[in-house]
Amino acid sequence: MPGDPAATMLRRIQQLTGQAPTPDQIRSVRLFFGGARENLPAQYLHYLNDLVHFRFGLSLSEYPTPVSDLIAQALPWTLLLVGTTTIIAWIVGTALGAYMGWKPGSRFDAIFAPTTTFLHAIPTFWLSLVALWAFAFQLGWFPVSGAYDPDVPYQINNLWFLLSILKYGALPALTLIFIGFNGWLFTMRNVMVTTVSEDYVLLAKAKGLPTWRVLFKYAARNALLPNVTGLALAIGGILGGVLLTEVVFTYPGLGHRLYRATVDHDFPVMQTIFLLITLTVLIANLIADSIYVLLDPRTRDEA
Amino acid sequence: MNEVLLEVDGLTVEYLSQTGSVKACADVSFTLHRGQILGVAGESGSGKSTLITALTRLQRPPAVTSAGRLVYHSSDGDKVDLLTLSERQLRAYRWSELAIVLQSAMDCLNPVMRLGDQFEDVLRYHDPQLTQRQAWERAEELVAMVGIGSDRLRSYPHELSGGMRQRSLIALALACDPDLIVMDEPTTAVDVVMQRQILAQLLQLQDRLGFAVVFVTHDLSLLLELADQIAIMYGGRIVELGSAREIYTAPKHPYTRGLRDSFPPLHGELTTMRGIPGSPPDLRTPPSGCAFHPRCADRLDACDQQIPLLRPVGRNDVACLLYEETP
Amino acid sequence: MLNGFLRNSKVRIGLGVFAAFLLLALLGPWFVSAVMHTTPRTIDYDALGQPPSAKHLLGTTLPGSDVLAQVIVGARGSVFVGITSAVLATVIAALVGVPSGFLGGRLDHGLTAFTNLFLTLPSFALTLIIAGYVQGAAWWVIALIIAAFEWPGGARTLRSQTMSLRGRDFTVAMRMLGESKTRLVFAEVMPHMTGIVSAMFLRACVAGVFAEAALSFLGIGTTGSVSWGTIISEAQGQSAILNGLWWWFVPPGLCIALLGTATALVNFGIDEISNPRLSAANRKLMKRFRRAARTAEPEVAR
Amino acid sequence: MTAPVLEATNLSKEFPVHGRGSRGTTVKAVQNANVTLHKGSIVALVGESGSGKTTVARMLALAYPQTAGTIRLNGAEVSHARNAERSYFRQVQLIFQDPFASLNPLHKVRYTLGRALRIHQRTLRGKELEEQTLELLRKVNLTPVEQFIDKFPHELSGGQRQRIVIARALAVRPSVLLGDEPISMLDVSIRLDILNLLAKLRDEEGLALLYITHDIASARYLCDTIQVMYAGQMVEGGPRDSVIQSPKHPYTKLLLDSSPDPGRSLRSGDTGLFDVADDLGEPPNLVDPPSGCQFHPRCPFAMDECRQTFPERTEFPDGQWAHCWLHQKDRGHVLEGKP
Amino acid sequence: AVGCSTDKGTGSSGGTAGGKAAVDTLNMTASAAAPTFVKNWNRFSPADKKSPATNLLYEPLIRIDHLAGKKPEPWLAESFEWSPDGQTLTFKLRTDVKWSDGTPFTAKDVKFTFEAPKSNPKLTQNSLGFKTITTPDDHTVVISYDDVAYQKLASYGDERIVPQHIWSQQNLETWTNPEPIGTGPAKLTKFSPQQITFDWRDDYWGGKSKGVKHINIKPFADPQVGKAMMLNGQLDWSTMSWQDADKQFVAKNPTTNHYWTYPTGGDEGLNFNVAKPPLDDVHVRRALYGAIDPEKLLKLNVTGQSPTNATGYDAKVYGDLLAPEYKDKPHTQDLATAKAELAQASYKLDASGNLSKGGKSYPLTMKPVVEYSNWSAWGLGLAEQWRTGLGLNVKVVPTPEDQLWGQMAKGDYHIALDWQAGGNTPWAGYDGVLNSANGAPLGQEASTNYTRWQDKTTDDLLAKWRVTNDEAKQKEYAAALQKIVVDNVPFAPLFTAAWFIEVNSSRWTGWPDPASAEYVPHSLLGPETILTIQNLTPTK
Ligand SMILES: Nc1ncnc2c1ncn2[C@@H]1O[C@H](COP(=O)(O)OP(=O)(O)OP(=O)(O)O)[C@@H](O)[C@H]1O
Ligand SMILES: Nc1ncnc2c1ncn2[C@@H]1O[C@H](COP(=O)(O)OP(=O)(O)OP(=O)(O)O)[C@@H](O)[C@H]1O
Ligand SMILES: [Mg+2]
Ligand SMILES: [Mg+2]
Repeated sequence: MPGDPAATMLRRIQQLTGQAPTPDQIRSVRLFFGGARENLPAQYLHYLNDLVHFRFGLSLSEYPTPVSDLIAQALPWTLLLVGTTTIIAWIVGTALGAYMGWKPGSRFDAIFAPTTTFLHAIPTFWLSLVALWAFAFQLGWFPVSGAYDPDVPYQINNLWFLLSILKYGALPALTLIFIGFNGWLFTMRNVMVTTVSEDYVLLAKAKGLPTWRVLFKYAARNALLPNVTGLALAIGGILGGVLLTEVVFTYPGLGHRLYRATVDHDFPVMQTIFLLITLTVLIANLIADSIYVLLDPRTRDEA
Repeated sequence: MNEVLLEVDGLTVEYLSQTGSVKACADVSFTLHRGQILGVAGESGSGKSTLITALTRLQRPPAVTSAGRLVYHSSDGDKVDLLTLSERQLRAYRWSELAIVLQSAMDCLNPVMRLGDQFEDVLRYHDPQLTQRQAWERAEELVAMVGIGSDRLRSYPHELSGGMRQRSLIALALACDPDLIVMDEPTTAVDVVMQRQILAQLLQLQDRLGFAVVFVTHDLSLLLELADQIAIMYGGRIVELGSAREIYTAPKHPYTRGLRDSFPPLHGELTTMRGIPGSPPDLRTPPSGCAFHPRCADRLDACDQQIPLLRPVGRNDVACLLYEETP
Repeated sequence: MLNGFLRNSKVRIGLGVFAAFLLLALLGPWFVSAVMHTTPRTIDYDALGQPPSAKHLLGTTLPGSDVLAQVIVGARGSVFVGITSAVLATVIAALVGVPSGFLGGRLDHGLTAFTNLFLTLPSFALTLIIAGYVQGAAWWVIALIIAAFEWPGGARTLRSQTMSLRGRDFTVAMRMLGESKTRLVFAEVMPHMTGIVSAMFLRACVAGVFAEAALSFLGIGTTGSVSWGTIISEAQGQSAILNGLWWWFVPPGLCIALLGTATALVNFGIDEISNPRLSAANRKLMKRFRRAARTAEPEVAR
Repeated sequence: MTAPVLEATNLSKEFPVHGRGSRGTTVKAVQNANVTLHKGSIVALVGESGSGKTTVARMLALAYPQTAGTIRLNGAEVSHARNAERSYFRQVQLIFQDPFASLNPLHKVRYTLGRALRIHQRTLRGKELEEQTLELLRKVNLTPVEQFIDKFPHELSGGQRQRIVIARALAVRPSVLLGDEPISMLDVSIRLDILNLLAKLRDEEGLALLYITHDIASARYLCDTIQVMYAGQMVEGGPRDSVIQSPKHPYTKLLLDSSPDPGRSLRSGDTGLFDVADDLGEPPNLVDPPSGCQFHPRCPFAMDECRQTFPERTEFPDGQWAHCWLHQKDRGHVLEGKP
Repeated sequence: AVGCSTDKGTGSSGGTAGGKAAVDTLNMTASAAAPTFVKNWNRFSPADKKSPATNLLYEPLIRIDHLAGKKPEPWLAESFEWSPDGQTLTFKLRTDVKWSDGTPFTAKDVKFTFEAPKSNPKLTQNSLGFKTITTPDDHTVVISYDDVAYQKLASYGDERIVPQHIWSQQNLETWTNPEPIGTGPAKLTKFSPQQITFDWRDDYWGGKSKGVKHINIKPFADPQVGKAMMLNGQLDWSTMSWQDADKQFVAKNPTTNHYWTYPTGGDEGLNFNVAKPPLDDVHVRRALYGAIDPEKLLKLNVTGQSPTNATGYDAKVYGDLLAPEYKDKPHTQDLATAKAELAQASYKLDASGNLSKGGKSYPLTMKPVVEYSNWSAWGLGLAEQWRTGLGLNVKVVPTPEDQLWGQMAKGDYHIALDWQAGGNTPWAGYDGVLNSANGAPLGQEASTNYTRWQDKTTDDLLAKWRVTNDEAKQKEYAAALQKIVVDNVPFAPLFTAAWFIEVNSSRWTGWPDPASAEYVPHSLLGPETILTIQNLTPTK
């Protein structure tokens, strides 16, 4: 059967020690994992019941570490990295997009539009590799892996620790922003182009209001709606979003954890992370809806 | 009353495209006096909206004003060609001198701002001394003029009915006491009953405040009751210009005549009417000569070569070769 | 309509590049063996991990394979997975979205709920998990898995499109003439969605290529065959980045990006055709516009 | 008088309202409407926007089922069964307001008309089909016909498109045409052509026609009978001239007074359109309509009865009728004086 | 940007007199590839091997001398002795050993450790296979067997003893042992997911270290990262196979950068599935083996390994045991013989390069592990050698490791790259791959004999070897078995299996190098690891 955690574990042992596991070892490992997987349907019901009660069980590949420990260790990093980059990318993309959409066909627009098209089409993991090669391995400007400097005290109230988080997060963050802002830019630009030709923007101009005021209060304010809900959804997708980047930069976030769980066939971890991601997506959907209602009075009282 | 407010001279607007340009307004000239209502009538695509946006310098790419003058006479006697002003200079004229009302009210109000805020926005920008409170009070005054309760200022545009929106737009246009309001089909989106109410209020206000109006519509029958002067547009040009009564009773241009006869009467005898055969020109491929000649029953030989100029014929100004030769 | 479509320069460029890759996918292996006289796995012991040279235009991998040959043959792996997944995703999307939108009622409720369920599932995570479960699967299995998470967005678009088209006057008019449902769907509704469907297809195609590359990169995709993803993955696995063998992992990534750009261009073109305001942003036109405005100035100032 | 071709009695339509907190509420779009169409005559349905005109037309076209009331075609009650619908559509055809939207832009005129012909004449092929198609085009005055048959909709002007739409409706040789504002999207100068075409069809083909419009002047030009709708209710009806000369319902009068009439200021004695500017408020909200006569909040003559019950129909000579308490209470004369 | 690891107030540097921090910290790697650590030092969990540096915390009774024929040496046990019948083993424990919480180490701990898995099948089982354990006194452990059990002794080198007084209190199934207490020199002082710091115990029974006060264990998920850390000095010591290390690492600074391989005793080579045609024909196997040029393969992947002889036993590790005719005879390509063998085979080459017999074609596949890039590369190289040398087509199907494992166990393969002849004794090395008891028919899961070699003589020889303590006899049986392997080629040894070690000696010296080593400086070998660290001195 494909995807056997026991086999994975045994192979690891062999690879690590350079010695084949003994028949006894094999038997015990098989027994262990086999034992955990007998009577699958019943097991699964049991497992679902545990999930409902926030008992996520024990990881297989790090047995007997509780899954919740592994997730608690990984979650903050993902939240930090993806959270900040998503927001920065959003701000950069939205601002540039608003500017481009305000004057479509301007020189800025003409240069940026094809560039961002291309950037947007670059697979993030590949750009991460290239960035890693150029800036970490070749130029040595950034560390090649990890989320913080292990040689400083691992304390949140330590300035050096916080600074090292910045330094270690910079390259993955920059890569994510570099790719991420393009999507926002495009929706913003296109919505902005459409919004700018709305009559209320024309009227705002006719009112003699200064340009910036028209741009922000009338055009951008309205064009922002899709991007704002998009942001809410993106934040929902944060947890599952940047698995590949985390893998490339060996950033110890949830994506990396999920990847490892997949490779190790660590089902409890996989399922829990998956559940977590799905939940956040659902919650984000709800939030996006409420934000929309908040921002667009038209949707407030449909009744 | 006879003081000149705006002289439009040879105004030409083109829409550029990759394949060429469309002259949506060609050589338009007229003079507007203070307190006067000028009606502009024409069918779809005749260039009415283009004219309006050019008058207010609000046209967007790919529209370009390629020729003409727009001389505005301020109340202090200064004359200025609006076309030569920079955006910044123009701002001094916008709204305080020159306001605009557009066709679809729903689209003209910022959907995410309360009505009152949209008043306050413009009021306080044009009069920075105004406090928020004062601005709000002024807004209440303004909407009261068009028969809207002050509590409505707290509403968002979508919470208002079509008629209310349209009226609040007119109130908004009056905010800075302009000398000229241009209106692009301000009542096509509302019903006749509401239209009547709105226009009645407009006329009252105009009577009281004395602003001039350029009123654009495709409904000639409406203009005949509303306007002092009427300009008939066809294919981007003014083909006839005259008083409302004259246009109704003695139209000179064959198109004007046809247009007048396209509206069946509400009272009186019913006869079979023919309208105008054919359809309006596509300005991307305009007919040579007079744009109307393919549809014209009185067409002369020269009509497909020569673009007639607007010249006085009787009490009207007419652009038609039929009248060129007559002494 | 098709004419306008092809007149759009973005569409033309995009389709051109796409077609080029398609050709590469079709003829690549033949080209490599017949013209380059090599295979992507041929070992050149004299050039192990060598930078680009006359003999190996894109250099060689650490185990001495020609990178160019790998990239060319890899196009087939990548593009085929992309296209297969896109075909599957588009078909599923159409089978779910169109009936749901056209017939409405309880069927619609059911299918919409089903679609929404898939939409909320974190697709890449799930793709990864499933692909990890069937590790080392054949390429069409990978395509199937990718398609399974690619269709819901399309189904939703098609559903809303169908719904709007179903209510459009021309469809109603044909129904009122007594036209049958099948004919309404195929003659009135579907032809209007060719634009959307082809845009969707292209998007799905690139998404498929991306997903395949990502999975291969993680070592979870197809094994044994060559695709752009496996090239990058092998480079990564043999420390190409540490050792600076950039010619090994840069070309396949560029190919993916190029393919992505091509489809993005086509989609932008389609957007522009359906929303002409977007194409007002034409640079050439803007130049003319500025020139016209400038020449008008002296006349105006008179 | 001949028997009516299409007759609808007490038609009502309620639309459920969607949205938060609105479970179970409905829009009462049409209430107890009666429409009777006779061969060779045109009934005009006028009223302001939202009064339910389109809803009536669509119910008559079986686009959706009525909430209450019956529709009779040639005396037989109409059901919504699929086959019954088909044969109904052979008799009754709807013409849409927007000629741009009601033709599939991807199909040539030949296909559109050909399909329409073949749906009910399945065996029609080749030359015969072509001949009939050309005949249709001739009927709607699209000459020279050969020039139009191979055109796409976008190659035609609005008026030409509307003719194609009419031709398509005629393809099934219907006895009833329902026109929902068929000219309101057209250029002013070409509207009359379409109206004249409809009049011709009535006269030559003996069609029964329902002409829906909010432009009372065009209704007068075309129709034989006028019915006025307000907020989902039929408030007045009757022969064209009687209704226009002496409206019996305050709303009809208001509508007439509000309609532009260039001749008005020239006729001595008539007040100009804009002399009075009393605020009459807005049409009612149909989700929660006023009780009694829906017009009472805007009616200058409103009485207590108006606020409580909807008035019975009052019949006048010439077949004119109205639903107004003024006549029930014998106060109809107030309408003659200036309101 | 790195290197400056001891400033920023970490405190680990102690006195920073003279501006330059005194070197007292060793940076090393010590677990499977992982981006982060979790606190998990439960050695009865199947994930034990992932626990960082357990071998510095917990120690076995004996140490296996990996450099000299895997001979057992005393460690926590002062001495060990077999009863004459080879069925009772007596350990005399050291008396000076203390757990890091101060509790003395006694025979109770040993008994507990060995018996614990028996009570719960879910705990990782040991391979000791004893009948009973008795503890006549606090420092004696007597273990009795049902059978002659000489070969079991080496297993005690893998079984690390845990403190009974702590572990008996815990539910061993779910306890992660977050604050480990062991006999080893290391004491956990700091934990963060990206670094674990151990201090060298002052009261370690083995004595003080020559210089190492702190040990930082660093994780890395990606070998590239580990290599970069070695290159820039973030790591002093690591264990990765480093392709082209001479160029990529050593050459960068030959005085400080070292890359060593130490043979583990066995080999990396090909498993032939002898139960599956056409590999059931010995001539086919010989032909395949003979056509291989291991030297050339190594060019594809310069890992520092060298070709090994046809027995699979490494000449250095098993020196005396290796029959003289195979010693110093690494396998080389012999195309002529290979072709001749193929000609003798009952299968014939057909036009498409497949073997066929009786009109039936038997296309061959070869499966390397997809995750090990060097194996994949070798796989392709092998296929090419067979194609060019014999005209034989072998399809290379890189397979994910866990799948290949299952496929090999079930016999669903033709040829696969694997390790052979490894194990903690030479007997175990052959027993695992050759004993029919460890095999199974096709389709059933074999435990370790994936080649499915079934041979009465082999089984007999293995059985005899198992029960003798006589070195001469052992040699005799070993030689006979070697001949069987060489003649029948159930597997084809290619390279010596090796421990890969890289050292950046810019901060620490005293590393054993292969020429002079007395123990293997590998970070996962328990006592040898401890010895290595203990003898390091700071670079002047
Ligand atoms: N953005 C544009 N690009 C190119 N041509 C345009 C554009 N906008 C308008 N035109 C052309 O300019 C001409 C005049 O348009 P305009 O909108 O001024 O007409 P209008 O009289 O206001 O018509 P309507 O009654 O439909 O509002 C039309 O023929 C139209 O084709
Ligand atoms: N499908 C529907 N669902 C809900 N409400 C509807 C629907 N169709 C129409 N209505 C409502 O029914 C009322 C009557 O609409 P209808 O379209 O019949 O008016 P109309 O007289 O044709 O107006 P117009 O002149 O604007 O075409 C309106 O209040 C409208 O909002
Ligand atoms: Mg207009
Ligand atoms: Mg309607």
